[in-house]
Amino acid sequence: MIVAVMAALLVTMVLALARAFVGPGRYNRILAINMFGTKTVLFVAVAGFLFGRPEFLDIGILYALVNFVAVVAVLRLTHYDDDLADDLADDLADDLADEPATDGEDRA
Amino acid sequence: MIVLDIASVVLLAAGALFVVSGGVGLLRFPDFYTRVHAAGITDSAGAGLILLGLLLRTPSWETGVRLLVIMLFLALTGPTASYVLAFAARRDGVPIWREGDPRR
Amino acid sequence: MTVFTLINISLLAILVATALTVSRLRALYEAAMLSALFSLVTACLFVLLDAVDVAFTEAAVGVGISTVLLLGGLALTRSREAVTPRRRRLPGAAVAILAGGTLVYASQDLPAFGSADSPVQRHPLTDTYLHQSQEDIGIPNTVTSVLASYRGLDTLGELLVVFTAGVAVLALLGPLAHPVDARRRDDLDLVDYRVLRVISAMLMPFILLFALYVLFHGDFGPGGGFQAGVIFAAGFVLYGLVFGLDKAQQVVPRVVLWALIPFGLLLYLGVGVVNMLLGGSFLDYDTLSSDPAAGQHLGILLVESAIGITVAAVMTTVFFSFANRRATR
Amino acid sequence: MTAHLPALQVLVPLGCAPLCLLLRRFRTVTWLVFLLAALSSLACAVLLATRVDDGPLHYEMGGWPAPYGIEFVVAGFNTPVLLVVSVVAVVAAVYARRSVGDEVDDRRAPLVYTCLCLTLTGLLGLTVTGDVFNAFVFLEISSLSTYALIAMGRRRRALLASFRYLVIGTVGATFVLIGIGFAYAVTGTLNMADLADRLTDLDGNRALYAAVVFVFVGLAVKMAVFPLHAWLPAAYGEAPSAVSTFLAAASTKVAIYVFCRFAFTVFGAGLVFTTMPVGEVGLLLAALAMLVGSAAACFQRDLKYLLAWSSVAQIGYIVAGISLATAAGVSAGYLHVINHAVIKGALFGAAGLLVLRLGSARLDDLAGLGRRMPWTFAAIVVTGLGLVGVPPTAGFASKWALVSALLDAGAWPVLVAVLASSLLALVYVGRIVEAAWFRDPPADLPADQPRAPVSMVAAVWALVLLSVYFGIDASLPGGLADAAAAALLGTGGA
Repeated sequence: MIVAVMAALLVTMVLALARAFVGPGRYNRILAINMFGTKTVLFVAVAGFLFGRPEFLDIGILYALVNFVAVVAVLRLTHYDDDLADDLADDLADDLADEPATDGEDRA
Repeated sequence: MIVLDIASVVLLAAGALFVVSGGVGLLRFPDFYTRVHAAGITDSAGAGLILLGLLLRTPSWETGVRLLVIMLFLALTGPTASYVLAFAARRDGVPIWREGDPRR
Repeated sequence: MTVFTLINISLLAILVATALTVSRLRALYEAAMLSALFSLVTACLFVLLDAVDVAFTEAAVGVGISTVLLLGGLALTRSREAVTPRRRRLPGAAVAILAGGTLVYASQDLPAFGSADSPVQRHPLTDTYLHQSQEDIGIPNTVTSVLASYRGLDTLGELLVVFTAGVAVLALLGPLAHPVDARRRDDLDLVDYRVLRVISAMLMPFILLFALYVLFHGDFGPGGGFQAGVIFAAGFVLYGLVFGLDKAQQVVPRVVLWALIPFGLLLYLGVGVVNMLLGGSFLDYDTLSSDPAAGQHLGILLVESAIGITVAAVMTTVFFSFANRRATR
Repeated sequence: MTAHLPALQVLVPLGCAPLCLLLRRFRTVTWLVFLLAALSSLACAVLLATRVDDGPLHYEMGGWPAPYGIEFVVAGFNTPVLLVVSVVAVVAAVYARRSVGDEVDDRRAPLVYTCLCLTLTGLLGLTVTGDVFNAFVFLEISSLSTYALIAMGRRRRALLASFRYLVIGTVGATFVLIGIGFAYAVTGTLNMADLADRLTDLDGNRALYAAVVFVFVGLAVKMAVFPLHAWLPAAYGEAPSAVSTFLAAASTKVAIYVFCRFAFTVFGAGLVFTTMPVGEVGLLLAALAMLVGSAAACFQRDLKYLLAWSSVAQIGYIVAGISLATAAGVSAGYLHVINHAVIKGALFGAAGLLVLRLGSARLDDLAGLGRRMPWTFAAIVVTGLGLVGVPPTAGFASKWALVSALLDAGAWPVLVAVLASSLLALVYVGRIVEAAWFRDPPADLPADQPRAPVSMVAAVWALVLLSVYFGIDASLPGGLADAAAAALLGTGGA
C-alpha cells in the first residue's frame, strides 16, 4: 500500500512539474511549486515508513516550514514594479560605460 | 490490529486518490483560481488522509508526534499559501475564467 | 530493491527535467523558484540514499535560504535574463560538454553504486568512524562526530566561509557600503494579508523551537549547527517579510546581529584555544573533562552552538542587507 | 607552545578576522590587528623554517591521528611559501594603513582588514594543510575574501572585475572539489600522505585520471595559467593598491605551491608526468603564457594592468620550471616564486603610490614625473629590470636557473619563448621609463601634490632592497628552493 501511495505522490509531482513548466505566468508556477513542496513533505514521510527510518520525518517538518517561507518570499519579493529595476540596471550599465575605458579590459 | 490496518489502508488509498486527482486538476483546470482549488485539495484532504493513514501505523509515540507536527504545519501553511496566492493574483489582475473563454 | 531503483530513476528524471527548464527560462524569478524545486528533488534523492544530514542541509539551505536570497538579489536587479549572443555562449557550452564528458569517462571506473566492496568501505577510516567513534565520542549520529570532532577543522573552515560571505555582503551591499538615506520608502505589500500575519505569528515560536530542537538533537538524529542556524534565519526572514524590516530590526537590532557574527566564530575558536591551554591540540575536546567522552560531548555541543549563532546571524544579515537596499532606493 | 606552531601559523590570523569585525568602530585598531596577524604569521614561519631541517613537522588537529583527523604538515616544500606569504603580508600591512585610508572610505576600511586577515588565513591554511578536503576549504576562504577585496576597488569597474573572477574562480574551485571527490571515491581517504600510498596500486583507473584533470584544471584557474588567466588583469588592475600588492605577490604563488603538492606528493610524479602528459601541456601553456602575457603587457596603457599582464607571463616561467619535473626545474620554479613575489609586490606597491598621488596609474598621466617622484620611479626601474632579468637582479638569478634547467631537459622551444618574453619585458619596462623620464610633464600639473606617506614608501623599498639582495646573494632563496625541490621529489618526503 505504501508503495502505491509513493507512486501516487510521484505521479502528482510530475503533474505539478508539468504545470510549473507550462505556467503561464508567475502565479501558476508558484502554485505548482508550492504543491510540489508539500508533495515532497509527504514523499519523505512515506519514504521513512517504507524504509523503516522514521527520523526522516524531521526532514518532513523542515520541508513544511521552509516551503512556506519560500512561497512567502516569492510573493513578497516579486510583487513590485519590474520596470523600476530595469531602469536602475540600465543606469548602472551607463555608469560603467561612462568611466574611462581602460585598455586591456577588452582584451581580457 | 486488523481493524487498524484496514483503516490505515483505506485512509492511504483515499489520500492517494485525492492527491492524484488534485494533481490532474492542477494540470487540467482552465484558470489559475480553479487550479488553486485543485492544489488545495492535495494539501488538505490528500496530505491529511495520508498522514492519518501513516499515523495508524506508527511504531512509537515519537514518530506519532512528528506526524502530528507535520499535519499541524501543513494544515496551517497549506490554506494560508493558497489564500495568499489567490489574493495576490486577484490584486495583480489575473483574469477569472468564464464559460466559453479559452484556457489559460 | 526494484521499487527503490524505480523511485530513484523517476526522481532523477524529474531532476534532469527541472535542470533543463531552469537553463532554458529567461524569466529569472521563475528560474529561482524552479531551482528551489531542484533542491527539493535533490533532497529527496539524498533521503533515499540515507544521507539524512545532507538532505536536511539541502532542504534548509537549498530550498529555504538560498531561494530567499536569490529572490532578494533578483529584486535588486532586473528579473529577465539579457539575451547572450550565440557566439559568446560557445565557450561555456564547450566547457560544459568537456566537463560532462570527463565525468562520464570517470564514472566507468567508479565503484558500483551501493557496493560494499568499494575503497571507501574497505578503508579503515569508515570502520573507525562507524564503530570506534561510539567508544571515543559516544554519539549515536556518526555524522555529527565526524563533522564536529574528527574533522572539526574543516567545519571551522566552513564556518569561516560563511563568515567571509557575511563580511563580503556587509562590505558591498550593507549599510556600511551605502549609508541609509532619508527618503526611504517602506513598500510592505503583504501587510494587507491579515491571514498571513496571523498564521506567521503563530508559526514563529514553532520555527524557533524547531531550530533549537535541530541544534540539540544533532547528536541523535539529523541536524546540527548549520541547519539550526539556517532555520533560525528562515524564521527571522519570514518575520521580516511579513511584518516589515523595521519591526524585524526592532526584534533583532542590527548591532546585536553584527556582534553575533564574529561571536560565534570566536566561540568556536575559543573552544580550540582552551583545548590547547589544557594541554591538548587544537579542538581536542578530550581535555575539557576528566572523562574524554564527556569532554567530547561538551565540546561538540559548544561548537554546534557556535556554528548556529554565526550562521543564523550571517544569513539574517545578508537578507536584511538585500531588503534594506531595496527599500532605500 | 612550540609544538603548536603549525596550528598557530593559521589560527592567529583566523582569530584576528572576527576581532577586526568586532572592533570595526576603531579603524586604527583593526589595522593593528591585521598587522599583528601578519607579524605573528611571519614569526611562526621563521621559527618553522628553522625547524624543518630535521624532517617534516606534523600537527594533528583535535588530537586524532592522521588519516582519521586532519593534519598540518610543515616540510621543506612549504616553508618557502609560508615565508613569502608572511613577508608580503607584513609589507602589505605596513603599506595598507595609508593606502586603504586613501582608497576606501572609513566605514568600510575595517572590513578590508577583516578580509585581508581572511585571505591570509586561507593562503596559509592552504599551504600547511596535509588533507585534500581541508585544502579545498581553505581555497574557498581565500577565494571568497579575495572576491570581496577586489570589489572594494575605487571604481565601479572593480565590481565587474570581481564578479568575473567570482564566476571563473567558482567554476575552478568546483572542479577542484570534483577532483577531490573522485580521489576519495577510489581510495576512501582524504589525507594527502595516505592518498599517495593508496593511489600507487590504482594503475589505469579512469576515475583517477579524471581526478587529476579536474584538480589541475581547477588549480590552473587559481594560478592564472594561460588560457585561464582572463580574470587576472582586471582583478589586479582594479583592486585597491594594498590588496593588489598582497594578492599579486602571494595568491597565485600559493596556488602554484598547491599544484606542486598535488602533483608530486599526492598523485605522484610518475602518474602526473609520465603516465599523463601534464608536463608537456604545462610547458606548452607556459610558453604561450610568456609570449601572450608579455605581448599584451606591451600594449597596456594603465600601469596596474601592465603589471598584471606581466604576471601572466611570469607565472609562465614558474610553470615551465615545475613542468620539467626535474630537481633543477622545480628548484628554479620555487626560486622564481620567491623572487617574483618580491618583485611584483614592490611594483604593485609603487603603482599604488602613483595612484595615491595622481589618482590613476595611466601611463599617459605619468608623463615626465620621473624627476618629481624619483624614489618611486627608481623603485619601479630597479624591480622592472628584475622582471626583464638583467644581471645582477633577483630576476636574473631565477631566470638563469630556469634557463639551465630547460637546457638540461632539452626543451628548446620553451627556451626560445623565455628569451622572446624577456625581450618583450624589456619593451614594456622601457615604456614606463620612457613615459616617466622622456616625456614632457603636462603644463597644468598641480604643484602642491601630497607627499607619498613614509610608511608606504618604506614598505615598497623594503621589497625593492630585498629583491636587490636576492639578486646579489641568492643563497637564502636558492637554499630554500633546493630544499623544497628535494622535499617534493622524494629525497625529503612528507
